[in-house]
Amino acid sequence: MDAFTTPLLAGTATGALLLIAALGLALTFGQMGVINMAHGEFLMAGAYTTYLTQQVVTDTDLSILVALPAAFLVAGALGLVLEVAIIQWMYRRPLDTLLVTVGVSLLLQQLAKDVFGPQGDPVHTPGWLDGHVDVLGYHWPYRQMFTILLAVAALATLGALLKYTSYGRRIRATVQNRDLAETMGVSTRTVDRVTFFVGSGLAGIGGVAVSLISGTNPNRGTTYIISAFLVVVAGGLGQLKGTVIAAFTVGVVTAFFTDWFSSSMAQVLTFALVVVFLQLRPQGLFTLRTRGLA
Amino acid sequence: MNDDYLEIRGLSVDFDGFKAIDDVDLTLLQGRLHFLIGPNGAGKTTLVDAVTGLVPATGLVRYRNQDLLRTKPHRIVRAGIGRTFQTATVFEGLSVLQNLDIAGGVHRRAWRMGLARRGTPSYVAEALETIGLAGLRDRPAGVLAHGQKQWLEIGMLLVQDARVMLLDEPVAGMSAEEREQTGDLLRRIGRERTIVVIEHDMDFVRSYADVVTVMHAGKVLAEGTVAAIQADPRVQQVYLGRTAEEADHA
Amino acid sequence: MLELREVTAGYGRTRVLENVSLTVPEGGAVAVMGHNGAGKTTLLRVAVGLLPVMRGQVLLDGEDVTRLRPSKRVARGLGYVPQGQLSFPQMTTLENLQLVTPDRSAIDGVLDTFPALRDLLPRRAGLLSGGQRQQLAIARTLLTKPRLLILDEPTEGIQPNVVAEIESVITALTARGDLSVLLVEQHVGFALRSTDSYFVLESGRVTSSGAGGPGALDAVRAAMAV
Amino acid sequence: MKQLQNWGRTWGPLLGIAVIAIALLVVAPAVLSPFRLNNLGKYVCWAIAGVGIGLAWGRGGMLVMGQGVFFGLGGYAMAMHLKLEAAMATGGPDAVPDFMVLYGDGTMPGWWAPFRSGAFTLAAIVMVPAVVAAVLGWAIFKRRVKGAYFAILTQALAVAFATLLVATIKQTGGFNGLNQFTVFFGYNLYDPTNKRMVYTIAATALVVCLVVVWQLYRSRFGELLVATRDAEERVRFLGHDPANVKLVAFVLAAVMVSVGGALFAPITGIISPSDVDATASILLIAGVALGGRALLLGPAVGALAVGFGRTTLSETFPDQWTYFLGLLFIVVVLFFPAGLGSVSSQVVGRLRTLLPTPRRTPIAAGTDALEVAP
Amino acid sequence: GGSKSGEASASASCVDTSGDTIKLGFLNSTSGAMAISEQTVRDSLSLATEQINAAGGILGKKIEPVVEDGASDPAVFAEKIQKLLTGDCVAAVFGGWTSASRKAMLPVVESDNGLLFYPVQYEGLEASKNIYYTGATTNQQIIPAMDFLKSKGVKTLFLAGSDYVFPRTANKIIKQYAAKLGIKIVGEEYVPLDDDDWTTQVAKIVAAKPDFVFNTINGSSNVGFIKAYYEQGLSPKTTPIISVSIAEEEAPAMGKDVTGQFAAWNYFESVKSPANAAFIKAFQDKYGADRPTSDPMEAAYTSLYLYKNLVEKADSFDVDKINGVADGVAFDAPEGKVTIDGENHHIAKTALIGRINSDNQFDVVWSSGKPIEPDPFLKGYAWWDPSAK
Ligand SMILES: Nc1ncnc2c1ncn2[C@@H]1O[C@H](COP(=O)(O)OP(=O)(O)OP(=O)(O)O)[C@@H](O)[C@H]1O
Ligand SMILES: Nc1ncnc2c1ncn2[C@@H]1O[C@H](COP(=O)(O)OP(=O)(O)OP(=O)(O)O)[C@@H](O)[C@H]1O
Ligand SMILES: NC(N)=O
Ligand SMILES: [Mg+2]
Ligand SMILES: [Mg+2]
Repeated sequence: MDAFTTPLLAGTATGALLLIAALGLALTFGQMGVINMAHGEFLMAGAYTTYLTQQVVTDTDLSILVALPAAFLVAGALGLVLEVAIIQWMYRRPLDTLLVTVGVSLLLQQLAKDVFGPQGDPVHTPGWLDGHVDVLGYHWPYRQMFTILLAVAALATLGALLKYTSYGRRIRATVQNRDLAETMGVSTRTVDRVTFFVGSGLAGIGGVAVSLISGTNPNRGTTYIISAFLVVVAGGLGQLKGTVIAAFTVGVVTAFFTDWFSSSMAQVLTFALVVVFLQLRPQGLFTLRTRGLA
Repeated sequence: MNDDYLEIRGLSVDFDGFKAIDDVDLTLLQGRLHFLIGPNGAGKTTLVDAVTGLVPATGLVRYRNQDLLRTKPHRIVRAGIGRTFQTATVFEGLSVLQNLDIAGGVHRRAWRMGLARRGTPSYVAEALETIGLAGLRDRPAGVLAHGQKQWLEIGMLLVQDARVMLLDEPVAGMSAEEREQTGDLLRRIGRERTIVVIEHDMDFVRSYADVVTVMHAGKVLAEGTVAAIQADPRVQQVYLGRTAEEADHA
Repeated sequence: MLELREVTAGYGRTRVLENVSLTVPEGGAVAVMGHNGAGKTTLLRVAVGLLPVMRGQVLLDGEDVTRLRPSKRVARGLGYVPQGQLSFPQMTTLENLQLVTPDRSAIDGVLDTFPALRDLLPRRAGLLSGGQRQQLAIARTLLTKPRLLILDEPTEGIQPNVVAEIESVITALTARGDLSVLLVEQHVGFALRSTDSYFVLESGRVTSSGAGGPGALDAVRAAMAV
Repeated sequence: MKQLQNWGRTWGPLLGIAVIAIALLVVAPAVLSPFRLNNLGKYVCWAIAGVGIGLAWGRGGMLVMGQGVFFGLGGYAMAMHLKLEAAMATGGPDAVPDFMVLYGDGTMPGWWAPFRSGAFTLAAIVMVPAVVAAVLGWAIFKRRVKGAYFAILTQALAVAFATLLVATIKQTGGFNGLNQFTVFFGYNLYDPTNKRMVYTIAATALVVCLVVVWQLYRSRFGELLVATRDAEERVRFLGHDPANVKLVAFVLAAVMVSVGGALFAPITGIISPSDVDATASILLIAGVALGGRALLLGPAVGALAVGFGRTTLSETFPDQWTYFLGLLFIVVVLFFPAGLGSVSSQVVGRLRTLLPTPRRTPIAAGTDALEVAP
Repeated sequence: GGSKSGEASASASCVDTSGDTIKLGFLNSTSGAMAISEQTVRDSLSLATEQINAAGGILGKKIEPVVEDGASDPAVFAEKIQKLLTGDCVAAVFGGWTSASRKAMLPVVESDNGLLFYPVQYEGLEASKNIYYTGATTNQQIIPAMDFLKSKGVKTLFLAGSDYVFPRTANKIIKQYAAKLGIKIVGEEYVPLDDDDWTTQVAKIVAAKPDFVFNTINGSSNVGFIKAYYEQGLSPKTTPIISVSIAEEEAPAMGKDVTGQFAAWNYFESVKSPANAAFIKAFQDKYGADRPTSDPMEAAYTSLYLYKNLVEKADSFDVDKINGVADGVAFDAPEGKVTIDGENHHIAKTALIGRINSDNQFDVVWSSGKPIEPDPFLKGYAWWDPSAK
């Protein structure tokens, strides 16, 4: 019985984590076309923010709640700095953003190592998250439910932002044709900055969730970044719906493979599966085709 | 000569239930300048797309006993059908000369692709003269102005030696003199080719069309000489509007 | 309204415009004509702010806007229809319009000018035909309620009866005196009917200019026949 | 005058290749210590891979972030042979590699056996990556996957490949990789003369690769490849299947990268998952970007420079050198998008006009705005 | 061309012993995934250097460290150790952590006839005349840990490890010994070194209900394991863990109170001895009172002193002379007296089992009482069959 519930529930939680990371990417990559390889380090920044918050707010029960907005702001601010300092010069060269942000990611990792030490720092789980419910033999940790909740909340907020405010249209217009958007009165500079702030901030939220799994660690970001990118790609660019489905699918499928084979093989098989899947649907789950040669 | 016409029978293109082309029959003969006109969204570009394999279609399109609807786009080109695009698309990073040379490569053997080009092949030089871009031969095509790109596209069809040319609004954005030059060029090269021109400029149509087909809402609305078409009240209503007569004397 | 003062501009190291000066008076309509590659589009891109000048100034309402971003210029009443039937391909026709204003009655207003777009509202702009997209582009720009309308070959690819409709809209707006127009157009007849002065551009320089109107037809033709 | 120019355009690059050849084959062995020469050999292997990446990415527009896979295929194929040679040198013709005894049950998987043959190994170094690239490329290109999708997909592939290696300790040595090679096709690898010979082979291979791409770039195929990069779908309407064009370049690039990997194993004495994973792949790309991906010599020179830079910086600033590496990426991509190899022409161009360049110089015509509408 | 010569030609040493300093290479990963662990080794090497130099150096020569970054990459370790040996001409190299890094350095030190001091417990099955192993081999850590479990009456055991050579080999040994001891292995799970999510694997532990978990996880992955373990309701009361790479450094970094869990090492900060008290004081004076000391740090510290003693006994920095006198060279280390085995270059060490207390210190609950002679190939253990499945 638990042979089924464990991978399903644990995989859903992994999927939720991937979703939070991927939502940020869906904005910066999917909507803006920037391949930010430092997104994982923004996640790491969120984790360190959680650690620092616990140094200040020593009541662990409270500190996580303080850490959430703090991590959002810290990671968002890092994203903003990145945008202003580097990315804004590169919107016409999407593939180059990838290389530049690899450099940023190296810098941030080394910086974390020098500031916080190469040894990770502990993050304490608050009392109200410390425990589990028994679901058909699986001791489902509260922490995993909390991660899922976070993901749903992030998704709902972002979805509403994109769907019900004119901001959503402006981001999409900006990425589809920057100059044209500008001549339609869209201040693409503002759009870029807001988008990068929000997208990076989401990584910070993901960092809080990650820190509850394993504390902080200068290399932690790299663990999630590639899976998160795969999720965005498999989900289809510019489509939140696809990102959600892809995140949970990858999470659950990986969990089942882990259960049946091993963690390593699960990674390999999941990657292979995504590659095969893209053979079937080259533009991801949800495709938006246009005419002509574009 | 007998085989050298493009035959379209019962052609339909369906986009998720929307019939962009609806059961169209057309026979396009060699040696005549064939014009395709009709309101925006009538299905003219889609028709060309269907013939050249860019969108899936049903029905029959036959050229020299080859069913084009079952042929891959690059094979259609090799069968002698060339086209231009409504938004001119050339290889921006390559020079005008290289653009033309690549187009001329269709009929080269694969292994010769590994060799370097020596000098300017005569057919490329000829095309350069014909399209008037000889002076710009070493410029990257990306910096050409709108109309120059359209000429380059026609030039690419010339070196390909396309037997059927489907030209989607080739003179849009050209000045009156340039249109005239282009029209004369089409007339010259059209003698031994099958040429279809999509166009909205009625002055141009009047000056050069041998046959005109009017499309509307995915169907053929009318077919005939320019005069006959202009006199057709249905065409006036959906396409030409009341300014048609005035424009006659402009 | 708009003034270009001795503008030199180009791409990379190539200069395309040399010392071009041009004024669009308040409420006036100016046509720019010239052959393929003469630099007409380049001129408009400078006016809109999409291309930085190498030398010279751009003034809007007498104020120097040379360093102002396009969106800021749009906020000051400039409207631009670029060449090439451009749209936001992944957004629907309606979203393309809503980008400018969510005001439904304003959208309905421009749809009266381009009734063909009404049926296409839910279709993604990337799927429209060239002419449909061009109609959308003009409609979208009209929604910004510009005081100065800059049009780059607006009738390219549009069916004749709609061209006539566009012409009458422009004429009506300029006639009311609350719209200035800078028009690049290859259809000399159309251009001269819609404007009251013209410039001819040849290899990046103004080679001839004068008052518009049908009477100028022969002068322009002569100026352009090289 | 004009003729002279043409002559320069055709043969100038060959002159550049000749300079590299002399530097690597004549000067370096004369002035460098055996250790430094061996280090240089390692960079040369990266440079060989870099030439392949330049072909796929610079000319073909395919940013392959998983070239580590092909580097690894070549590297492991060679390493398996060397491992078997080492085992046979001490334990006779049926000996199995030491790690299979340590971590496994002392039996060798069947697919190792053919690698006892040197000829088979050499064939495998070329054929295995070619076949893998052909199958993979065929699947990917026919489905018209490109751009960022392609980049991320191939990066995931590198991760999966490295993970697979780590997870198969008994077959591939796992995280440790394969090392302790003693014999290279009969030559004792502990002998400095023989190490120098391996270096010479690598340097020669680099020169050969450069000549191959030189001919390729000036051929019609080279032009077609650039055309495919710039307007893939348009190529279809010239009568070519762009997938095939890309496939040829992709396979060729994979083979070059594989050759680089194959020589990397005997030169460094080890091949392990960390030489082929996502990070290693990105470092391969870094050199190419630095030197200028679309240039002929740029990728090779860039890869040599990054290799040299990594060694020198990490020796001088063992604790801080990652900062430099990070900054290198940022500065080069930001300020020299076409690579450092293009700097000279940029400077010359600047001097020629004495004009301030506009703030946003279009990188290439066409990427500049209001251009492509679907 | 090249010459087909048969014998390995050991290059002549270029070590310069004429001045009043002697160069030693410190090769640890200060970047990449392993920096987390290896930085601490670097710190205690620096401490030992200071102390030895303050006391007059080795054979009257001050140590001049040449530091290099192994970058967590075996190929880099191979390159750097060659650079240290042939470029900088250091007399010996200290460093490495993962077995991968050691395996990468091994052929280089052998072909250059250099010296490497490797300070980490490892999976054994290796001995090189050019390497001194100052961490535990399996019969000094893993086998005693199994003896301890047997003595606690453990009947079922679950194996959790990182997916690389050390855990896999350790578990191969554990499984064979468990069979001999009558302990049943009820599960075996591996997760890649850089992975941190152990949820699914811990669920298997929950389901298997073992008496004990034998933990061979390395590095930061331990944090994820421990967190998942407590999250799913496991505790030392029901299912205690015995670890071989959680030390004083790691215990407080779990973000979880790990009181009551076990670890097998040869050194704990809590070891009571004058040598240890001096070591701790010196270390904390240099790096801060909040810095704990741990087994690998102590082994690295000890390795430098052992080297000093080796050189002084040989009265030479020459590798062959050192190897000639190595047998029996000892040092009164913080962990107690350690002695070099001249045959296999490992050292005799006392095995300890500690239980974590609420101060994140280890209370010694079991000890082998005396140093155990190193037996890297387990020749003295009849149950060991290296080629078993
Ligand atoms: N992929 C598609 N999905 C849905 N509708 C499409 C698609 N492609 C074309 N259409 C629609 O099909 C109709 C025909 O378009 P087409 O481009 O053929 O018109 P056209 O006659 O070339 O018009 P124009 O003169 O404006 O170029 C248009 O209404 C267009 O919106
Ligand atoms: N992005 C660019 N980079 C370099 N040169 C360019 C670029 N765009 C245009 N040019 C060059 O500038 C010149 C003027 O081009 P422009 O587009 O302004 O012409 P135009 O008058 O609008 O022509 P058309 O009537 O064909 O639209 C052309 O010769 C062209 O080669
Ligand atoms: N030797 C180890 N712990 O890898
Ligand atoms: Mg059309
Ligand atoms: Mg123009």
